[in-house]
Amino acid sequence: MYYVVTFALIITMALALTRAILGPSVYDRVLAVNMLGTKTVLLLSVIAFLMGRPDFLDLALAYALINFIGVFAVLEFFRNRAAKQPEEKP
Amino acid sequence: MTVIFGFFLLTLLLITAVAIVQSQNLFVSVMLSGMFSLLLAVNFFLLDAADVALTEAAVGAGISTVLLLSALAITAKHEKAPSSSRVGALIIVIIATLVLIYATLGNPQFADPNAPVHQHVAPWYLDKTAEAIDIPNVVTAVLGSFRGYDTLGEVFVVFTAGIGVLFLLGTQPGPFAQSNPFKLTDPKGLRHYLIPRVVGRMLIPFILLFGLYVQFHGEYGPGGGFQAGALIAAAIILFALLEGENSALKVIPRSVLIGLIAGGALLYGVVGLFGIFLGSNFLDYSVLSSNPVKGQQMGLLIIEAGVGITVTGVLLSIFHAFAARGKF
Amino acid sequence: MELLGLYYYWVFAILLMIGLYAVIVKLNLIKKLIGLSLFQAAVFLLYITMGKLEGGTAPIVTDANANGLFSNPLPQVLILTAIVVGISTMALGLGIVIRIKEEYGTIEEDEIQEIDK
Amino acid sequence: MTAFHSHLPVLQVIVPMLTAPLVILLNQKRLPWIVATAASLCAFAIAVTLAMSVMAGQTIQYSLGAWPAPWGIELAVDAFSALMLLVVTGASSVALLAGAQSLDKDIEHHRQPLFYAAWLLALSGLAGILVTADAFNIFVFMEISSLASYVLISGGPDKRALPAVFKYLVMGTIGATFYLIGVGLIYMMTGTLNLADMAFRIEDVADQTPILLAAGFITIGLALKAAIFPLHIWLPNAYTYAPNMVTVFLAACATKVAIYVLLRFDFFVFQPNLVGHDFQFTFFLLPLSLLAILVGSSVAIFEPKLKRLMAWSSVAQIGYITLGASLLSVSGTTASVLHIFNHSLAKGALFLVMACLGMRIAQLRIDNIAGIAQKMPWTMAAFVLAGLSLIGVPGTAGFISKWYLITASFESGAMGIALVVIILISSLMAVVYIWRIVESAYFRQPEEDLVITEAPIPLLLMTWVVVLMNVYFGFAPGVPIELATGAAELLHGQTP
Amino acid sequence: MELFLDIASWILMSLGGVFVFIGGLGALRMPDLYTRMHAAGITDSIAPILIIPGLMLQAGLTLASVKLLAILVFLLLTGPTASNALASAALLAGNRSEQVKSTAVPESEE
Repeated sequence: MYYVVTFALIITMALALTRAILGPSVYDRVLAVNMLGTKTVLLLSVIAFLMGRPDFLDLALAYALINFIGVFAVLEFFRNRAAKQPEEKP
Repeated sequence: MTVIFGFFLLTLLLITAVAIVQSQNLFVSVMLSGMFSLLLAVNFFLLDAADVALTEAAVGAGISTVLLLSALAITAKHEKAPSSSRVGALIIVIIATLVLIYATLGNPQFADPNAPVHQHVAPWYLDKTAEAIDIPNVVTAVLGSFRGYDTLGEVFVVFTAGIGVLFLLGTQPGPFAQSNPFKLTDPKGLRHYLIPRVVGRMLIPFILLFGLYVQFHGEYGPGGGFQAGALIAAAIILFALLEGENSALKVIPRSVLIGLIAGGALLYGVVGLFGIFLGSNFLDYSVLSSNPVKGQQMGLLIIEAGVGITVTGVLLSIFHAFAARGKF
Repeated sequence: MELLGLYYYWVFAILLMIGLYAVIVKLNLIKKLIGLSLFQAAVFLLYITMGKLEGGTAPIVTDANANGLFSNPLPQVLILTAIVVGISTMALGLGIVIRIKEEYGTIEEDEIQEIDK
Repeated sequence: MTAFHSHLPVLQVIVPMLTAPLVILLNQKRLPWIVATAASLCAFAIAVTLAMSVMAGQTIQYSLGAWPAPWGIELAVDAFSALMLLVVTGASSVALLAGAQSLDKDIEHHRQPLFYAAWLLALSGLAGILVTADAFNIFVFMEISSLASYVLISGGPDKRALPAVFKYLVMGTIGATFYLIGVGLIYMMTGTLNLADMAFRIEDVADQTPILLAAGFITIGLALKAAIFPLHIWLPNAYTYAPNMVTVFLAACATKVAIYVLLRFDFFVFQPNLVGHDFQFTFFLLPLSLLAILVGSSVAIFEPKLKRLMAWSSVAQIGYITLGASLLSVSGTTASVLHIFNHSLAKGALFLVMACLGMRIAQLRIDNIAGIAQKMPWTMAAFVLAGLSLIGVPGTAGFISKWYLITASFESGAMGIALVVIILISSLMAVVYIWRIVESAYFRQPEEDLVITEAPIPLLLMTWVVVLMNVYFGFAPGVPIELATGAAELLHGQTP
Repeated sequence: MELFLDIASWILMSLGGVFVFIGGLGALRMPDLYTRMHAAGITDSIAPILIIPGLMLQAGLTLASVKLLAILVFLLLTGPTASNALASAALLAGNRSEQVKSTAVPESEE
């Protein structure tokens, strides 16, 4: 019943991972992280049903929050870094 | 059938790990390590470890990414080119891995019921929890009551890390802070931050509410002090990111944070001492009220609250120490 | 089924060595800390794989599955503690790295040794 | 009173541990130091009462939360842990009593509450390891004591303390995680975490690979924490750049507690069950101990910085302790446990002298303490006596453990003679590096403009208390010997 | 009735799976950041709208459905916000897409 969705989600996570590794610019990587985050939320919800424990959806909800905060931490870091010395090359 | 998904996710895990180590750009490896702990959390969930998955997600993917990023903002963003002597170490590591893999062949069958690990101690916990503490979540029961001394030690590990970072970095801005012209709340940032601030301001109360739900839901489902502390700290860190670190400090000033750190740890210790004053051993909650089962539940609730308070206080003071140091 | 069980232990071994490799070979202090967290993540995987029981669900006893099979709760308790130990060590390590950057101006181990000579 | 008496093992740990949150809330002038010293002295008093009741033959068991042993966590105090508790709480109390001014110099006022809280946590972490009988609990308290020691060491005035403490953090965490893997593998095969229960249940799975792997992981992990020879790289820098009082405290007991855990695991859990393990234990540990002794002493001879010299001599002395343990005889283990006690006395006194010198001289090097004896006579006299105890001159505590070590080596058969020769050579090396300092202090002319007064009174007083204890335990070593032999018999399974 | 529910949720979820896959593939193959964000946008919006109601049909009227609804609302709220913030951050940092290269804005090499 849930196998199709789970497979699709895992393959998309693999694609997002390749985008994260290949991604030329940093923003591609931020995009990949955001994608992987939301896919994990969906995957966790589907697996909760797959394993017959629907009361474990707290995990998926908690993860949706964390992902939102994580993306903002990344963007805040990058805005600060780019604003300071865009040409800074250590 | 979940076996196949486990297989896939583990391979993704390995690829992420190799990518983390290989990437020159520290910023990339920090983001990949966020993804790594996220994949690890899904793997734990597949292995029936719901509490651990929630903790790994809340702490591993949430807090450690934010801390690493705020440290990166102050230090370097790129790693220096590697030195020469890497092939030798690589060979040694590969040999060691093969030896370890050969050694794991002797391990007991994966998940077979008659492995020794399921025989001796685990069944006792499962039925003793129903009888003595009578709460659904056996993991919280073992964490809080049967092995409560471990968790007391755990709270003091977090406490040490908190005072360690405060001792190292103090609370005043470091030498780099002056050199950074952009304070967090500069108006220029507002233009493209309007939508996130509005959405953030709308969501933060719900995140805090969810954090409290996870805190007090620890007995009935996955949750507890550590996860709740991490979630609440993450919510306030989001507030700091959007509204600026000084306004987050106005919400919870540093003196309150020190009070939170000391208060949570002391709360846990005092509940343990009550076990002694009321005539039984240290950390024995059944003497806390006339009916032992009620006493255990009351004890669990209080120590989980103590753990949550300390973890929130510590994580927030670490974030403020890092942010003040370099104007992240 | 048997192969996947071993695969869990092999992933533990490989992750352990990747983490150790990163800690030993990499010169950047933050990369060492990330390697250290990988190294500890492998140990978490070992403990949780031990706790899994064939056909068992998460050890949360609701009335629906009161007499069902449950996976072992003890390794999960130990790993809850170990995760928080890992994050505490990383937070302290990052504090030290920030202080090193302020005192030495760099976080590459060889440059630090250069300055110290 | 007796009801209170039965709670002593857990009070030993939670008294300093629960005082730490209180200390960070006070920031009046001297209050954090007063509260910390009071907690440390109270822990020392509990350790003394525990040692007395152990010597009176009581076996002390305490189950946490009133849950029975293999399921709940159990605390057990025997001869070995009682002696180690005396060493740990004693070293902490001495260092705190002596160190008020020295710490004021190194740590700014507003950071002192945090520093003393970290100190109390290091003390309670070490006491927690010594008191518990649960394998995972040892890991948790090892982490508390390690994190607290990283904080203490990072308080050092010199900027080089930071890379030193970072290396210590990385190696210490790897060591603790190796230990965690070992405990996990043993739990996988035996299903229990309680040490006594584990020793009992390991018999029927003893020959399987995970147990052998676990033995390897635990030994390497604890060797890393105990700075046994090839894995000691973090120790010299960490002790040199730490504040003087922290070095007094950590040098006396931090690595010894890791050796305590190694011996307890090896003699209780592995040796009786794993066939051939005792041979492997000696095969690896004996040569490493000899290497530690020779390399440590020889590097100490050529080291200009005083504190680094003392740190390298600590590496050599740890070699003595592991040498005694690797002889696998009751007398060998007695010598090893005795040397833990005596070395912490001698090394504590020497580092206290370093603290006295550190109060008056910025850079502690051989050439810039030239002729210091005329200006600081009492300090240098204490140094000479403590140096004699380190070398093992008769009439000092060091001699007692060297004597037991030599008799144990003789008993250990043919190669015993070679061991005795190496012990004597290394004692001569110790004479050389102590003499270098004495010669520079007494027989060289100080620069004229140097105006140095004697060290502050409380610091000097405590240094002399420890030096006199060295001499006292040289002449009347009754208590340590009784506890050491009790510990050795326990470790070798002959219940007294 | 039970069978109908199962089939309906299967269809919904499989459709969701297909869209997720399409979005993931798009994110990989698209030439430039902004086009990739379009593709990733699909996985952020249409997939939850299809998959989560599919799960809700399975869960029926229980607490789980309320949680699923909360997840759906949260995803639909935060997904677009994050993409907006990402796009404006990229734009602010001068990350012009290739097609707009004709305007003489120096491409930051990051």
